[in-house]
Amino acid sequence: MPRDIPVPTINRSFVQAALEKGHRLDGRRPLERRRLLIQFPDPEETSVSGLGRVEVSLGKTKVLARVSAELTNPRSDRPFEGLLSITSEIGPLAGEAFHGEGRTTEEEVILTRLLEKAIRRSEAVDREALCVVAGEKVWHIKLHIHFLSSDGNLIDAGCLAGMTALRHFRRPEVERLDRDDGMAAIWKVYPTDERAPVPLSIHHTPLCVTFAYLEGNLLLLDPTSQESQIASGTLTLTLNAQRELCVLSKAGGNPLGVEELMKVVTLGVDVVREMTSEMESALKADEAVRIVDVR
Amino acid sequence: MASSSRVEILNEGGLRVDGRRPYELRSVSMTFSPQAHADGSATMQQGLTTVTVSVFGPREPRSRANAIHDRANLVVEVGVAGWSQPGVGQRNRGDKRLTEVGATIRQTFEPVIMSHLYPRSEISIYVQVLGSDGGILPTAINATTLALIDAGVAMTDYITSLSVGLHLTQPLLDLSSPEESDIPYLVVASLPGTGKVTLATLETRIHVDRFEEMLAVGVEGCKILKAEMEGEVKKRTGTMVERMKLNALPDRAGGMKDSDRDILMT
Amino acid sequence: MTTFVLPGDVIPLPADPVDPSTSQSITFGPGIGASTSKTGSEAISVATKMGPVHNTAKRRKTKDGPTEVNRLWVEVQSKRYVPAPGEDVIGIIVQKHAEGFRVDIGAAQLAQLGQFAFEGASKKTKPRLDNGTVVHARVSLANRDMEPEIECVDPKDGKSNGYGELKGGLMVTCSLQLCRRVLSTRMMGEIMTLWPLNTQITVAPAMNGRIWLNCESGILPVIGLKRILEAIDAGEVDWENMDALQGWVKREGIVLN
Amino acid sequence: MLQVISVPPIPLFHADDVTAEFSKTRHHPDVQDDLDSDMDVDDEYGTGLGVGSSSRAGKNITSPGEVVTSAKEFMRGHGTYTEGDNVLSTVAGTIERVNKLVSVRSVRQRYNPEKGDLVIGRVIEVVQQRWKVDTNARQDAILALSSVNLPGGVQRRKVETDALKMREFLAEGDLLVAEVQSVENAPQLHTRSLRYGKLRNGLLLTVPPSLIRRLKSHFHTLPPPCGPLGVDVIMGVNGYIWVSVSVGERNNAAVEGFVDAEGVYSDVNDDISQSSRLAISQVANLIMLFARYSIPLSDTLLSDAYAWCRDNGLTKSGQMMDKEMEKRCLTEITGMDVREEL
Repeated sequence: MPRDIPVPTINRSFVQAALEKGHRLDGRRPLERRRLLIQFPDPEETSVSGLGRVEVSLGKTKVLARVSAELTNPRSDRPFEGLLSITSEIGPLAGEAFHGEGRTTEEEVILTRLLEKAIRRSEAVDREALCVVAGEKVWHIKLHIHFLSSDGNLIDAGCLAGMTALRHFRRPEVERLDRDDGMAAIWKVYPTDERAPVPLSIHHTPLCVTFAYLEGNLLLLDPTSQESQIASGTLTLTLNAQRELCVLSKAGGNPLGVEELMKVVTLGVDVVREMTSEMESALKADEAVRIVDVR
Repeated sequence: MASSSRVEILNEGGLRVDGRRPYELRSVSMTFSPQAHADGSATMQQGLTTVTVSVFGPREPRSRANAIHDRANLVVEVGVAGWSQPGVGQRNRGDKRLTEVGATIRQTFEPVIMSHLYPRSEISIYVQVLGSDGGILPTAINATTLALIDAGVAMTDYITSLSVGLHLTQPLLDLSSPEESDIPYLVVASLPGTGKVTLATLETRIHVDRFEEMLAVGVEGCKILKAEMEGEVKKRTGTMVERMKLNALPDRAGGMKDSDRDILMT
Repeated sequence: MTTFVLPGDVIPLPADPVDPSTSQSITFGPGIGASTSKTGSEAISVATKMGPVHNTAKRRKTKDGPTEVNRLWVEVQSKRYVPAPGEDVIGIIVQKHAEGFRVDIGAAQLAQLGQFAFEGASKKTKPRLDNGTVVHARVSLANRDMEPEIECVDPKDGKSNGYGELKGGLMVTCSLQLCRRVLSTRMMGEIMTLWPLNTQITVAPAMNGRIWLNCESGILPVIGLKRILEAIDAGEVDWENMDALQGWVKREGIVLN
Repeated sequence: MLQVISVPPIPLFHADDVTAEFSKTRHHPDVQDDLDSDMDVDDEYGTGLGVGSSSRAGKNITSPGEVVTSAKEFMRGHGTYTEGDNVLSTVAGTIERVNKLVSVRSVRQRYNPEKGDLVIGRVIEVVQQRWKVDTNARQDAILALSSVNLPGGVQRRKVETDALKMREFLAEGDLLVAEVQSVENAPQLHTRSLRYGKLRNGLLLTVPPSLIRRLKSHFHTLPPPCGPLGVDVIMGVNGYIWVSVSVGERNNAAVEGFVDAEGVYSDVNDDISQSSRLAISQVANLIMLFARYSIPLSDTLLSDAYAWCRDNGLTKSGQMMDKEMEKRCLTEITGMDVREEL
């Protein structure tokens, strides 16, 4: 389509009118989240290789996250720390707005920056624990987030998928064997059937909660793509179970009073508590079924 | 993080690294219309952080594609001068962080600028960071407000912005860069008229219970800063109006009837 | 029994009529093409789309003896609308320009809606429609090489007869197949029985995968109907079997009004 | 109680000191009574104006977001918006009350075309049957082929080929003076008068539009002592000013209707003598000087200023004015203690 099609004005006023009566087009209440589905690869076939892969869907929004690890040398200015890099793939698959060609759209930049702040800058993964030998060898953990289909609110699904994958992932054991002939030491990476792989050390689990608001300060949790088109602004909170606010991003949209903003934050705390428990139960369920320990 | 970081954020006397008290703002200086051929421009200096903003518009959009039929299209571009950050050579073009700051500024000003008055036209805002000692985003927002006022773009209110840090339990206002890199902080921008928050961004961890107090302090600080800015704007507008009254040419008040004009033309 | 074909399958032609005196005519609708690749010489009818083959065989008396009229087509499940003249469409106005509007009808190209294609339109009385307005129109011109053109006036009598701007209500997007089923079968009748008799919901289906719903009395019936139609479209529920439908409505907790 | 202090601003930017308050300035005689008349006019109805937040520096100056008056009795004009039952200002400028209408006139604003304005514009693009003209406004103006005088007199009938030869009349980059005919969605111009049309033999200046008043005539001429043929100045309301060698009587002769057919749209400058060029550039510099100090322009101001330069022997040598000389000239001409550019 040459130019993006405007949202029909009658739909805009219909959604607004419905919201004033507390109803949304998909039957949800304004502050009700869509159904969350967390799926790990089939434990039988992929027992160990399936670690660190998860598919999260929030209504029609579907995200796949995958973690991989690699031994590299540390950064010169930070010899004691391992590396964590996040790459997010948002292609046209995820929605027409993210058309592949041409430079990344502004929306994409905001999304990747938010994921970066929520997962990496919040020090969720303990990077010092990734260090094998200071200054020589450290683990480089790579988190890939692929957005498979988008019906709004990619941030929450993306962040949840990323954190679940990191919690689910296990890296192999490694040991340094000094060669007697003075050549460089070789790094023995034990295959997973010899030594059980080790989970990453995760300080806390920050999860994102996104609200959209429309004229008249109507607040919506987990907006669909049509609702975000109609909304005048969105607000994203990243919180962890310890009630700590890791990232807050409210730019533009309806100005909110301090108390209104606090109401949204406390609301966010409950939503994150719910999502965390759903994540934990999914992880436990998978752990029970997946044989990882070799003995 | 160990609280006894190498530099004492707050010493026993309650003074900060640069000698200010917790709620004391850095010294502010503003200049209007530094760029002659921009429709409106302003330079805002808070402490050593200096940002200059030029506003072009509302004008004919560069490409017909982004002309919107019922309101003005806001374009914000942010550039950082190479010397502003010590040791970091800047390439402004594809830098993600600058795109994000640009998007944040655009979203912050979109609800305040009365863009429905300028349909099918474009307002371009060019932000250039000349010196950075912490609080780039807040200073950029304050400078943009002044530049828009200087350009005569209709706005419902000022937007003033400040950074608010937290040292243990003591909120600190208007952080300089050593403070910014050591303690968690929040950037808040508000409409002083209603005291409502239009922007709140946070990148470092803060406990929810401390958050409300920091927000309140930030909004309060924004009001003080607005009074400062308003004083300067009015002083300048006053001098310009004085000049406008020169050589006996009456203002073109809206209601002037045609007959008045003939009498004047001696 | 309708056969199911995949692109490339040979289309089973209807058997010759039993009574030799009746002539037979077969017309092919969308989804069927002629190809010589299989036989190498004379062309045979081959399916170009996937889906069930339908045939409306009718006997008709004509002056030179009875004839059997067969219309064959492949029922296509798709969302991208290919405009055909005379079909009703619901469009969204994307851009206003001097002589009229450019309207999105879900087709490959934007349709042209002239400013005179309205009832009682003249040089002076220009229709005042903004971007984003939803219009109910009729395809006046559509062929492969030109941008489709639509009009909001019934060519027979120059009146609008329901064409023009659609005010209020909700525009729902769904597959072309559902729209055809809403138009042709008694599906709507069945579904409407879920509501008490006096509720009055206007349903304006169009051929380009968009349906306009409106209900003066409230919001909930429209939301309810929208969700039911979307579920039927996604195949989650079968409208023919009424108890299954009612069960699904209860499970999903759809409030009807 | 929460107590926020702000450190008094130390202007790091200004070279010379700025903070001296406006001393009681000596006013030019005819300016004085005008100012006084303004004074009492304001005091008389200085009532009812809600003083929003901080005190007003100078007369009723306001800035965005400040309550101007209550919306109950007053009607809302330009530069204001209503919220609840208050009228608030959207721009920095002066409050103007004309019986029931309250509006705020901003000191600096982009040119807002109004019907009947005389404007100078530059052709941007030639589209079918129309020229798109930049007039320093929010949107490019449209000059229709039908609203232009074609060479060969006014009565000439429009011919089909005219549409093809449009670039012969006005091409991209050409400058023209025209009048605003209407302003629905995009401003429409017309040049159906002999004074309007393509400009040549001169120099274009851009000044903030608020410095130029809407007067009966915008065509001013500085007579011969200012350059051998005198200098013409056309002050477009949109802030574009055209300074050219004066065409003198020949232009008025055109008024009787006979016009040399080709001349109107020729692109060729006549040959202009050195002294004329000197006079034109000096007038241009004076205009820019006033613009830099935000002093409204008028023909009397220009002729006084040029006369002042001639008295001080500047016009012959053509040497530029230094800062000091500029200040002295401004103070003497305008009688204002002009301190710094604005």
